[in-house]
Amino acid sequence: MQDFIHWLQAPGLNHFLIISGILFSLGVFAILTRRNAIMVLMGIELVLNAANINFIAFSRYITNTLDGQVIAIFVIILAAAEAAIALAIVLNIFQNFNTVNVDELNQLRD
Amino acid sequence: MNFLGIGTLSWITFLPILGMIAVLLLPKENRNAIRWTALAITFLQLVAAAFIFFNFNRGLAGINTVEGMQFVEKVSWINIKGVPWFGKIYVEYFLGVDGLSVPMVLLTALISFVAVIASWNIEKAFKGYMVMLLLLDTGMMGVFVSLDFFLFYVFWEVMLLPMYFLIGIWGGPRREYAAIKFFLYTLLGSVLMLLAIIALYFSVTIPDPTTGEKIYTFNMLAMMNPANFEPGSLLAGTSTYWRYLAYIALFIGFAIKVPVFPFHTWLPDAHVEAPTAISVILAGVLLKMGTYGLLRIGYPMFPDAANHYSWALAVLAFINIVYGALCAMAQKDFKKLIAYSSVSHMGVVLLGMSAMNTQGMLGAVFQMFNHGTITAMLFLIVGVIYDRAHTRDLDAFGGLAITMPKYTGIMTVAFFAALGLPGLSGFISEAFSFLGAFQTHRYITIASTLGIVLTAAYMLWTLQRVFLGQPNEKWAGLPDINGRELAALVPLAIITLWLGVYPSTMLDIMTTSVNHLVEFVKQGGAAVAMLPK
Amino acid sequence: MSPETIIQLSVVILLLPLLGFTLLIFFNKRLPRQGDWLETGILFLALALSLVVFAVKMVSYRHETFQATFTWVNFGNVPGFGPMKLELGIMVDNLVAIMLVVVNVVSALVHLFSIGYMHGDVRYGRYFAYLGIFTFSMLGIVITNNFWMMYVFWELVGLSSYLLIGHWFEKKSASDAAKKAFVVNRVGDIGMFTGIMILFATFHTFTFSTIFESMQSGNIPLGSEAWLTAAGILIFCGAIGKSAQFPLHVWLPDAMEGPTPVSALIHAATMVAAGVYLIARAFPMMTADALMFIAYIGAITAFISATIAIAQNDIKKVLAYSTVSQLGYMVMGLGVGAYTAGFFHLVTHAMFKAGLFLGSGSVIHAMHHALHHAGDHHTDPQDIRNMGGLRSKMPITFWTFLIYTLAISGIPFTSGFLSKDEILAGTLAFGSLTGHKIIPIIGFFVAGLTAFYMFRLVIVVFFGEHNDHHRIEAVRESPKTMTIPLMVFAALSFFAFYSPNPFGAASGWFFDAIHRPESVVPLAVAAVGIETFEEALHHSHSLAMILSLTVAGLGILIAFTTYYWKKISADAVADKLKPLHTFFLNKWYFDEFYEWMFVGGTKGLARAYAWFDNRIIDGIVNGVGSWTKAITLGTRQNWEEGSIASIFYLGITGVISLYVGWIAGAAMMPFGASLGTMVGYGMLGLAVAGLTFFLFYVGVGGFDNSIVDGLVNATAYLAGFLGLLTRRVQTGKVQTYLAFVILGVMVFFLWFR
Amino acid sequence: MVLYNLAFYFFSLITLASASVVVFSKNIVHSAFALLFTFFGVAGLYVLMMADFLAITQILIYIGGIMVLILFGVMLTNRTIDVQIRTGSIQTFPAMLIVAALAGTLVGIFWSTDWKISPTAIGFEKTAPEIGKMLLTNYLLPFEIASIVLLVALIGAAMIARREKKA
Repeated sequence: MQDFIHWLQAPGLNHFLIISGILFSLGVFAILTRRNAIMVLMGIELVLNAANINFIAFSRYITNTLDGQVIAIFVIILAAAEAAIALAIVLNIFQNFNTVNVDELNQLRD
Repeated sequence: MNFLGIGTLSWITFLPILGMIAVLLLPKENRNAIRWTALAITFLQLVAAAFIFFNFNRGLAGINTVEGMQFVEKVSWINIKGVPWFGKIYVEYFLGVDGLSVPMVLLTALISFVAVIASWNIEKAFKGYMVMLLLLDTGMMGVFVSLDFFLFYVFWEVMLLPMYFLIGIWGGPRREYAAIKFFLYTLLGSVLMLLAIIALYFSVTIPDPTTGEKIYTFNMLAMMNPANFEPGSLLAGTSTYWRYLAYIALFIGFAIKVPVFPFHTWLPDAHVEAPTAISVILAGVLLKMGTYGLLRIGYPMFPDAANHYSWALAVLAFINIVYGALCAMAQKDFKKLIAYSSVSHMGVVLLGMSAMNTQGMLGAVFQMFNHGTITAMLFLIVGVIYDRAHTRDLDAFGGLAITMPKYTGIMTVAFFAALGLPGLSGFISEAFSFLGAFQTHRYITIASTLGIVLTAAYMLWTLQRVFLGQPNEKWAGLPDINGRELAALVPLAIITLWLGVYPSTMLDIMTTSVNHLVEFVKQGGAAVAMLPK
Repeated sequence: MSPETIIQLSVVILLLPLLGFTLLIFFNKRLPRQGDWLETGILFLALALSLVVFAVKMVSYRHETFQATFTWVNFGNVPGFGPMKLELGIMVDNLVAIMLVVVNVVSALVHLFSIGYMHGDVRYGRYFAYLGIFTFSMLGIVITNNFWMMYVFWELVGLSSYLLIGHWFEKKSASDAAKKAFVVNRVGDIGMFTGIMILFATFHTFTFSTIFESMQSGNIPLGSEAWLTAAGILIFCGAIGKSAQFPLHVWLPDAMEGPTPVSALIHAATMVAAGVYLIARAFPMMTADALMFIAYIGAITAFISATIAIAQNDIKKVLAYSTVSQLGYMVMGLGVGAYTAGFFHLVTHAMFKAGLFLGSGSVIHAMHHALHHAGDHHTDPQDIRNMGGLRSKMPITFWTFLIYTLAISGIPFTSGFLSKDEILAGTLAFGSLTGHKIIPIIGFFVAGLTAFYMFRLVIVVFFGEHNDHHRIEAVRESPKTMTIPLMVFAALSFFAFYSPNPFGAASGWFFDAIHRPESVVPLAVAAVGIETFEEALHHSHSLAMILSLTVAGLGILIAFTTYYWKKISADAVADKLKPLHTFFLNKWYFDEFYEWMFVGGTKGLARAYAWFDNRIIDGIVNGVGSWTKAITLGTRQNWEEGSIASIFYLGITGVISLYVGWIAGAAMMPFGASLGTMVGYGMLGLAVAGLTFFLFYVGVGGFDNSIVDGLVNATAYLAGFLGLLTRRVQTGKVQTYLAFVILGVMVFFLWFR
Repeated sequence: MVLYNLAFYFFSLITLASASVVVFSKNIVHSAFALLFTFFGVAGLYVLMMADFLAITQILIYIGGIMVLILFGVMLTNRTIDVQIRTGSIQTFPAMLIVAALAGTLVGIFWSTDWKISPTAIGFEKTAPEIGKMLLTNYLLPFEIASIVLLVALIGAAMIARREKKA
């Protein structure tokens, strides 16, 4: 108990990692459960953020270089691209099927 | 020999690629632009080939010496150092021609040109067709000019794919079957050849051009020099078990293309299903690659094995000649008949090659060229009749000589050239092949002369069934051969006639190289001095 | 005139007809009269030139031989031989000079005749073009100085013969005959080509003189006299084909399907004589055995065809078989060593046989028009039984025809008498020297037969009265273009052109110009020398003359008693010798035999091979394909249930699996195992076998589907059961699979930490 | 130090709380806006890890770009009036189980692993110039590729989203 409080008082690598872990799980949960494609997208964003936190945390505490951050930048870039494309697809699907519920989209042709 | 700093051979090889790109950029509705582009490109290629023909130094032999090669282009292409357990990969972009390849280059250019004319009115996906045709053209030309085994293999495979599509998409009713069959057969051949190549690669080393340390190489000429074989490597020494094995693998690889007897069944299907122009290319050029490869690679790299198996080659040649002729005789389908006649005629090439002497090999190379032109004519002729009557059944016709006199005239030339009538080129090459082979394999050759009679028999029988007799009123309305078809046929006919009367035009190109090759093989590949001019 | 000029003139003579052909084949439609005047004119020009060459050669250069060669192919520096060239060229000796004249005379006159005979034919112009190329090739054969060009032109005359026989190709019989002629000739030609190969393999040249010189210096083909003889006989095979010698004589009678002038030119006078010319050319390299072979072939041919000729009723068929028999004579003459006589007979026979054919052509022409005029289209205008009494109708034809007949029967004062007599004398000499008496016997017997059937022809066609008059009342004498050639040939059938002495040619210019060449083969295998032969010839000469006159007279007598005075009924005789007669009438059943033996055999073989190719070889190829598929897909997807292939496949695989099972079970069984163990291992083996067979049955792919995939699914079900207690596992939902992924990752985490 | 702790817990709280809103809220618009706060919190955490440049980037791109995108998506695909705006969820219970397990695993592992924290881990002075250098030296190729990817994404998105006439 004592050392747990002690641990709480000194936020370090583990803390960040655990945050990211929880964030990750939340994202996954969104992806798993929501029917709305856009929600799924948001979940993915969460997951990516969690990953980024890990990158930066490790580069900060372990390697002590900036590589992790650079990677994170790339992740962000890709996230942006991915979001754009995904949303475009969602819109397109919506136009064709008039729904965005992933569980109703079991066919790629119209 | 350079134009825009690019060598003639690169031009002649990659012109079709340029044409292909041009065609790709054209709108597919504009058929005229497409066909004229293709025609212009192939014509330029023909001009380049003529340029090579006229500037070719007949005194140089080539075969195994780079000094003897002409129009050489040699630059380092792939050069990767320190590959694990592989050392250094060093591949050269190495082009060059000698007396063996120049006739084939001419033939390829000529046949491609004719093929474009012949495919003037393809309905289905015209643009794609022309693209494939031009790509195929590059592949074929590359095979004949490349002197680096890696490059050779690349071109060999490049040629395979468009052919597959050309048969499989633009072919006849059973096109898928034929295409797959052709593809699998050829692939099997390629695999065996690849094995041989790898075996050679790991046996031959040359000093690195830059550093001088020993490196593996794909250079064909280096592979021909026994001194370059690493002692103790797989293919070192002479007449070893592994050398024979490698030669056989190589031989089968090429034999499938020729095609030699047990591996020939892809040919009738492919020829019958393929559209006319493609049959022309198949018979005119592709079949030659097998024999060319054997002469360019099999013989000089494995002279011991080549000598050891020459009798077997002669026997196979005999089978090809007689068996092919008999099969042709039994056919009801015009195109199938021509296809089997190709089997028979390529047998003559093999016979000449098995002779291991000047007349025979000269006859073989010359027969390769002549068979190219003559069979091209035959297939064009079948195409003409098929376009009009939409059937190839030999018994469905009769009396066409009256309805289509011009057509009959040119067809007669082709048929008699095919059955080896003196005064037409086919005879000379056949006669030389036999003359040569007789000195080496006496009785097999005498037996093979039977083929001459059989060929005459089935050719004349066909001629009689289709063209002579009472005109079949069903085809009374057939229009005679038109200008475009004549444009495709007449040049070939003239060449056939000219070479029949004065063959030296072509033979002078080959003799030096062939003599050198014969000497080289006879000496078992021991370093042979260039023969005096 | 200088030798150069002679050579140049000969080249011009050679090329003129080719020029005519080239012009006519392309422009015959555009030229007036389809250009017959052009071709004919060219031929007469060539004739004039060849006469000049002949005269000059005979007068000034009787004993020289002129050659002119050029390098045709340069083989370069051939390994193990050194520089090698193929020299081709032409030569002019007496043989050539004479042949040039003969060929051009016959050809020119036939051209002239054709203008009348072929008048209004569908392919009139093309016909003359073909005549042109034939003349060119024939002259080529004559004028060449090497075997190569000989073979080339040899085939080319074959081609022109093919084209001309098939001139009326609408008729099936015509195109058949053309094809037959070409193919049968090819059979002979490959023999000839093989001979040439043998010579080339040793001498590396084709030129006659070079080969013969090298032979004389003791260098024989492939170093063995057997090969030398073989070379001789094989070269002679070419002659067997072209000169329609037994056993390849079958094509010549069918060749009569061509227009009659063509028969006269090609199949009587010139082309068929080319074989004889070839023997004459190759004579020096013939060994005794080869010559014996040649002599016997000639004799057999002469006999067989003479017997056939007796029974024929088609006027052209009779002449055709008489031609074959006369060619047999020439070949026999050369074979026995009567070189000059044989060649002499070639020349004289060319003249009167061409005349005979043209005469028959004139008759057929007249008959055809008469029948046409009478509106009769059923009667065959060539059947002699429909003729008779034409003597008064067409006198010129009759008289000329009679002269030819006398000549061919060997009656004195005709050219035929001179040549035939010499040949028979030669055979007698040969018989006395070698003891082969059968040859002279055949010779004289055939001479009698010849006289008989030729006079039978004359009597039946021209004498007597015709059974119904109106049929032939319209028969008229043929036009001048046709009768003039007849008269010229008739004139040329008199002895005066060849020798001042009507009873011996030896004193004539011909025998002075043509001498039997010295043999170049080793003495051991050479035929009897010239001197010995001349000696024997001298002895047998008078005997030969008497005998030949007797048999000829006998033949003529029988002919008259049978067909003119009708003392003997031909039909009665025919009935009495029924089998023999039908045998002759059906040409000894050669055609039937060949049709059955070779044509049928080849076609059958072809079908068999095609079947083999289609079913066996291709079957193996496709079989490999479908078996590969079977092993991957299993039988069910590959073949329909219970198809032969599938049963076969299952059988094989069953055996294999049993074997595998045996290996697994029995082979692994330890020695001396207890019964229980054995049973256990047996069970194991059976299980393995069953598994293997199941594997084969469903195929690897099937195995993949049913077993491997099954396992995967099982895990999935398991995971689904563990992870989420729902049955919705195989829903195609991304989330579900993502869930599995996550589970998997977790498992890994926990595993590897 | 205390300040640091406070900042850390503050941002973590924001992040996780808003993230849970994102995940559990039935109303998609709410989730969208909550996501905004999540990103903000994460940015804060970046700052705490001395990744100032990244924090800025995060705010700029995510909050400035992606959020807008997502909001557009929401607005375009849900007629805000109708009930569709409440988005249903599926398999909640099993997912719950899985995610719980996942979270447990992750946290457990993060917790129990003893990380080789480098003693000299004092963090960085100013990161932007360094990152710039690295982007244009070691990471040049990925950088270029990324730019191309972005371009492609731009064009592709435009292409796909284009509402073509139903033929």
